[in-house]
Amino acid sequence: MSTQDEATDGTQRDGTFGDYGGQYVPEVLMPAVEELTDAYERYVLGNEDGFVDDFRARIREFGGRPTPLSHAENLSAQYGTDVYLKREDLLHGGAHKLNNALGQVLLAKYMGKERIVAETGAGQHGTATAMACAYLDMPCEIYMGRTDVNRQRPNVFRMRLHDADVNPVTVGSGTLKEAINETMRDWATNVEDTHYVIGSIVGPHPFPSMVRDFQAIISEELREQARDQIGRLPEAVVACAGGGSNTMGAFGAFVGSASLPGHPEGTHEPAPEVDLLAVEAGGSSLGVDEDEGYAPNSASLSTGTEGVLHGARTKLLQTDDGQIVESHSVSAGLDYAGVGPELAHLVDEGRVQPVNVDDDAALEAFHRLSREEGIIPALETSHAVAYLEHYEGDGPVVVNVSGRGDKDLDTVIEESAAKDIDGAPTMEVFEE
Amino acid sequence: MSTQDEATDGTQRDGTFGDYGGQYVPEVLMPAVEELTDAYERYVLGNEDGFVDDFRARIREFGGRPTPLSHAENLSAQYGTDVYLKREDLLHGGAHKLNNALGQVLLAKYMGKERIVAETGAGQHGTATAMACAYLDMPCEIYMGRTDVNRQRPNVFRMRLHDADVNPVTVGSGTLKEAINETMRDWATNVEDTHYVIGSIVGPHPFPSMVRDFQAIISEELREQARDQIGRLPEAVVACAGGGSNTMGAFGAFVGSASLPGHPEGTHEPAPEVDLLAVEAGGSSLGVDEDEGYAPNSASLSTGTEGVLHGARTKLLQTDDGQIVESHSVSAGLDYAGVGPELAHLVDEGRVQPVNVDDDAALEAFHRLSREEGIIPALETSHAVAYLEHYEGDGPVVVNVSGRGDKDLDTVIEESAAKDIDGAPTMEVFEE
Amino acid sequence: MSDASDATRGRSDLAAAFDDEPALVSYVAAGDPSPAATERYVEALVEGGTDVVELGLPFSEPVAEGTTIQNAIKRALDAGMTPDVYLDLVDRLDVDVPIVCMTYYNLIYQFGEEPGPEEFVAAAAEAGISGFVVPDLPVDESGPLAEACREHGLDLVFIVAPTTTEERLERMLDRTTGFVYVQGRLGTTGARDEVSDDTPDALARLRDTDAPKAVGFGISSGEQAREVVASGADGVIVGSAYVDIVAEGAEAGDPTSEVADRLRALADELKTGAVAGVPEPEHK
Amino acid sequence: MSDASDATRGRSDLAAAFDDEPALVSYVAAGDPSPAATERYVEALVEGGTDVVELGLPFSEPVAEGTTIQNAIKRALDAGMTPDVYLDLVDRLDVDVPIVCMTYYNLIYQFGEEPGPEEFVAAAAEAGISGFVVPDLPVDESGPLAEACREHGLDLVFIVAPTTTEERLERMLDRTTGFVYVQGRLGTTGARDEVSDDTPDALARLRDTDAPKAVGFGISSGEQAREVVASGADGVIVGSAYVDIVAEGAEAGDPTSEVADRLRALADELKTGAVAGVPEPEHK
Ligand SMILES: Cc1ncc(COP(=O)(O)O)c(C=O)c1O
Ligand SMILES: Cc1ncc(COP(=O)(O)O)c(C=O)c1O
Repeated sequence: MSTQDEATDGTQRDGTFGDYGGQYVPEVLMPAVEELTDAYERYVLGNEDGFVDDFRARIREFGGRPTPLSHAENLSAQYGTDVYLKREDLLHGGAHKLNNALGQVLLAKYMGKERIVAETGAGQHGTATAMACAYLDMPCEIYMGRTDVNRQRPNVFRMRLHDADVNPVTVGSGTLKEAINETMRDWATNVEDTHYVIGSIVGPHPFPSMVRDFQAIISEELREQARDQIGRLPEAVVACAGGGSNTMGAFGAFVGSASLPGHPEGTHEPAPEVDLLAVEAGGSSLGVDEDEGYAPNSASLSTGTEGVLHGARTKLLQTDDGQIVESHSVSAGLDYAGVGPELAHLVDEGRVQPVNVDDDAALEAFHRLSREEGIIPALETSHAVAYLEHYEGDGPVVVNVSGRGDKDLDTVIEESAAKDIDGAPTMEVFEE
Repeated sequence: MSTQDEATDGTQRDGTFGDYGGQYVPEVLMPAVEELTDAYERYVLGNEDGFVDDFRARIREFGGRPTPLSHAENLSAQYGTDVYLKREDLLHGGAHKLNNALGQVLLAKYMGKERIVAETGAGQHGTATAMACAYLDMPCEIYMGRTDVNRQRPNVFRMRLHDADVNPVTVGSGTLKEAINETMRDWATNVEDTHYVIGSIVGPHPFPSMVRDFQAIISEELREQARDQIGRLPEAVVACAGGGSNTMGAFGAFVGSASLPGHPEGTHEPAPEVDLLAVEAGGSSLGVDEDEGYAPNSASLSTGTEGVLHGARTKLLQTDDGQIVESHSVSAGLDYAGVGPELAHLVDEGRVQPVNVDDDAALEAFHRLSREEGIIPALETSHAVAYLEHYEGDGPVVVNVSGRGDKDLDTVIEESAAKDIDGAPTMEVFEE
Repeated sequence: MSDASDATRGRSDLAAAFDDEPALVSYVAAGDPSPAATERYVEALVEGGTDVVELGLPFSEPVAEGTTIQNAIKRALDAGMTPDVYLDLVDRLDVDVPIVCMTYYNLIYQFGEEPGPEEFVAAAAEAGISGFVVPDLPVDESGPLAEACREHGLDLVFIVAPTTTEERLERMLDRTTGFVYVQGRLGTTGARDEVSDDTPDALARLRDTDAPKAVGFGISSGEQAREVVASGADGVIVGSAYVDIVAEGAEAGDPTSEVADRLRALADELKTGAVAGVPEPEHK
Repeated sequence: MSDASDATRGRSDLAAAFDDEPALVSYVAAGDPSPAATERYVEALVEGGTDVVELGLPFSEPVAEGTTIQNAIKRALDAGMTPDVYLDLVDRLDVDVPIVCMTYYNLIYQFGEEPGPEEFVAAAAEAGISGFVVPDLPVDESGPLAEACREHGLDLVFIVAPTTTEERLERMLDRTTGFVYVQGRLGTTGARDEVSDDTPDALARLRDTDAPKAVGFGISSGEQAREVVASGADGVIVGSAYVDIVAEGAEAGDPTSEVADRLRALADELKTGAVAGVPEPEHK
């Protein structure tokens, strides 16, 4: 099913996942993509020069891995089923993003690159990349839509504090899609000494596979922890899906596609009995408004159609003509019109079940987890938490807490008041 | 040297540390203090009902312990000495505060208490307490000065999201000192079913010992990690000191006073060869302005005099008459006129060396760590980091990174611009 | 005024103040809103029937006080009250009832050249203080102060709280001199409309105690004073109710004499109430 | 216009456009600022000496374009440009030079009932398109489109970048038909003042290639066109320099005819420059 002329062995190493994936990038970038593919195969898959050992040591000592698997006692009691939380909110930077950013910046160092560029939407990936660059002493330039710069000030501050340059992108709606385009342009201009640290399991091969492998340390740990703490594999794993990096991070070891040398024995065998649920942003409603070129959601897995965007063939929110539409979600990190090609494939295969919850349900879940478990989730994560309301299995069920919600406080307070969200506390303490 | 009539065995269990400590609280609270002392001895020191096992499991699975010991490669190269960072910034909530808050709220549950009160200054302890209460399903009320409520909005939001009541205290300058007074009043009123979770190693016995024991899990881990990662004990451990809980957390296992059952063998023997440096807030200058009742610093260990405040005899910033003065520091969490009695004692004994750095040096260190190591420290922590500029030992030196600086972004940006701080990045990206 | 030799001879003048009738113990914060005003207020309270004056020496961290007295303390500190000014004021006071110093331990501890209670107790005795109430000094920590008081013939009054255990009560009764301060309710000082339900129980368990028992925390009216005495108290302690009057006067800018009149009137009401509370059979 | 049988007979009309003289390949974005204007602009460009029209079909994510063309694409999309409107426009165009469709792969892939390039290539051939340039479709992913082009007798032009390796170059030269698009510098499209230093090298390594070589990315003046041809190019590709003129005209609200005049003038300058660049010995 490969779309590549040069497909090697029919396995995923050719950069395709069934009909999806590939390398749809300008020729000027292709040599870099090939060089990266080679580096990925040697350093990441092959642990050449002990790269993976180095990565594992650094993500542990700098990043704070392993992150715990917490039993959510109050939610478990309420739902009558054991709920566990995989705590990527405790990773350095406050989200799973560092797994990938640290892996890629370190790889760039091994490759002899001298400069990093990255795109960011909500600022989480940009922050993680800036952190990794400060730590590994690499110059770093982040592209971020002007709209996002203005509404995600704290993350912009953090990137600047880590000495990254932040370039506001003013074209279009000034959000993530435009930031990716602009980063690709920078890469095309400075491709010889620059590595583009893409922020999710999207983009041309080897990015979707490589980002998955770095992120799959989540599910690798999760399997070990489930064995030690629960004594069995979970019945289901639930993760939100924007681009899908935390998603494949949480699913990778169960699917069996992820591969990072040095994983504990038995943590990567395919486990088809574990249900994998990808929760997308339902926004305010599903569907695409063709005339406006707008989707009031980001549910590309559930409702998107096959197409080519940002280097890969995957499921997209697009018009009939193939123009990419503006997506929408209350959560900036899910607000993207595409999704990782591997997830698109796993959905087609029936291995991953795509579901979605709308903005209001996500806001309610944000408050529920904060109130009941003492954990303030990212708005992205809140979508996964919200799905518990619909989960009908026997458990145990694990929710991947992809990040913490400190970055979302202003949005949540504003939106909760505007929409009169159930369970939102009043902030009357400020009234004087 | 005990000031207590009922001193039992001359050891620290009587609640004194040399001349310091004791139980200077209204009679109405004394029975609660005695009940707590009893509970401390049984549950914490004695692991009755497996309390400590429960605590250790929860701080690991909910809190994310152990926190890593990170090698600061860039700072090490700059200073020509190995610098390591103990990463309490990665603990759930973003600071070391949860070690204590979770321990105490759990203890309150074991004691059958039904309600928690706590004071907070910068909001870190309040947030940690609110988190622990949400997690353990305990009603929670936090007292916070009106001034602090207004300037620490994100932490107030977080407490409210965890369903804690936040009570602004309007008397006096509306900061930490007043909040403590008010919390003691609430406790005096509701003492029968309420536990007061004090936020540092201050207050009447058993608080200073108990908070130290919960926090000393930091140095317990640190010793193990030093053994595994460095192969030796560090030459010095550096921690900032406000009330002193992260300080005694980082020093406790080296001093040998801390005691929490179940620690790994060899992690609690006194290690007199390890230098222990407590870094106080030098503010804008040292000394006390008698006429204004104001100290432009919070350096009670370095410059304070013996006195009685908030339940204990300790070193204080006070006028000749004994009125407590308003302290000052750019860091809200260090901005307190007292300090833990055990630290006061250890300083008198020469075991702990008190040093201080001023506001500007702390701000510079904030930027240095963010830029060089990809870690944004709390402003409190920045004081400890700043001390590295003066450290003259051979290393390895460990800095306790007591918390992350997300809460401080606005203050740092404002103050750095106002004071033209060295190494502060411009935020020109917002200029349009 | 008090004289050290009285106390060493046997019962102190403080204890003696409870001998004839139920005693009225009246608190104001020294220096609120000025030392001169305090002098007039104390005189007025005594004219109104006060048997013991409890004169607060303001401390910056009054953890045992409710809002009313916190604010009084702030006014007094802002107006320049210090331990030295306080002692001068006491020295100047021209009343024939004992004066108790109510303050927090740190001020006692810091006074003079050397840390410790010694110097302040000496100076207080010299100025005419009869005893101390120190709300943040439980009996457990009271050794040095008790010692100094003994030396200078001053009383040290402990507060018995609703939460005080039997074991603690015994220790406190061993140590307390002058009278027993019975805290009538949980919490902090502050005027209330009702007597706490806990008060009769609190007094009941002190039935066998020789020392006079005065109930405080929340009493603000003659009717409450009557009730409390009827429950077995030997006296009532009133503070916030006076301080409310002082605060209103200060706020409205009323002349000191007018405020003094109001204080005298309230003291009179309280004293009358207290006397009316004495159970018939024993009161001949 | 183009006719499928030309191509299948041997050299395509696109390749033939380079036969006589150095060719001028001129790009504009279709529908910028309106389809009617584009018609006039294309005519003017041809009048000015254009040998191949590269007509952009606007895609919402133009990753290979610099700011100038991004903005043109936005203007065109806002004005309602779609693949159907594009094909109508091409059909209406009355020029006697070949027209190349420059667009991104997703538009080609989505067109029609079934996913895949087949239907769009058929429709494009029908409307008179001679070939394609698809900047986000490297040779590695070009199988299906190349197949469809072969079937319909259309050319598929690949872009050789400064970074292209020898191994990749060989594969691309195997596949490319019509002409070779030589990307003159790193980065994206956009007018520059200087010819890149890389251009002579880029051309040098194509010396043995039969297909005509046209250099693009950054050419904006007759002098640059001359230099490039002097370095061995068979043609120059110009886009952003025209689009700047279109943008200025749109902004100023100038009549279409005036803008067309300026485009014609620039095309003329470029063509003259290109012709002047032909090295003396070979140019008789
Ligand atoms: C906390 C968090 N979760 C999830 C996401 C979505 O990204 P992905 O789907 O790649 O995990 C983001 C993106 O910013 C994020 O910050
Ligand atoms: C991060 C951090 N470090 C240090 C402190 C100071 O407290 P302590 O001296 O008790 O550790 C605080 C108090 O808020 C804090 O938030």
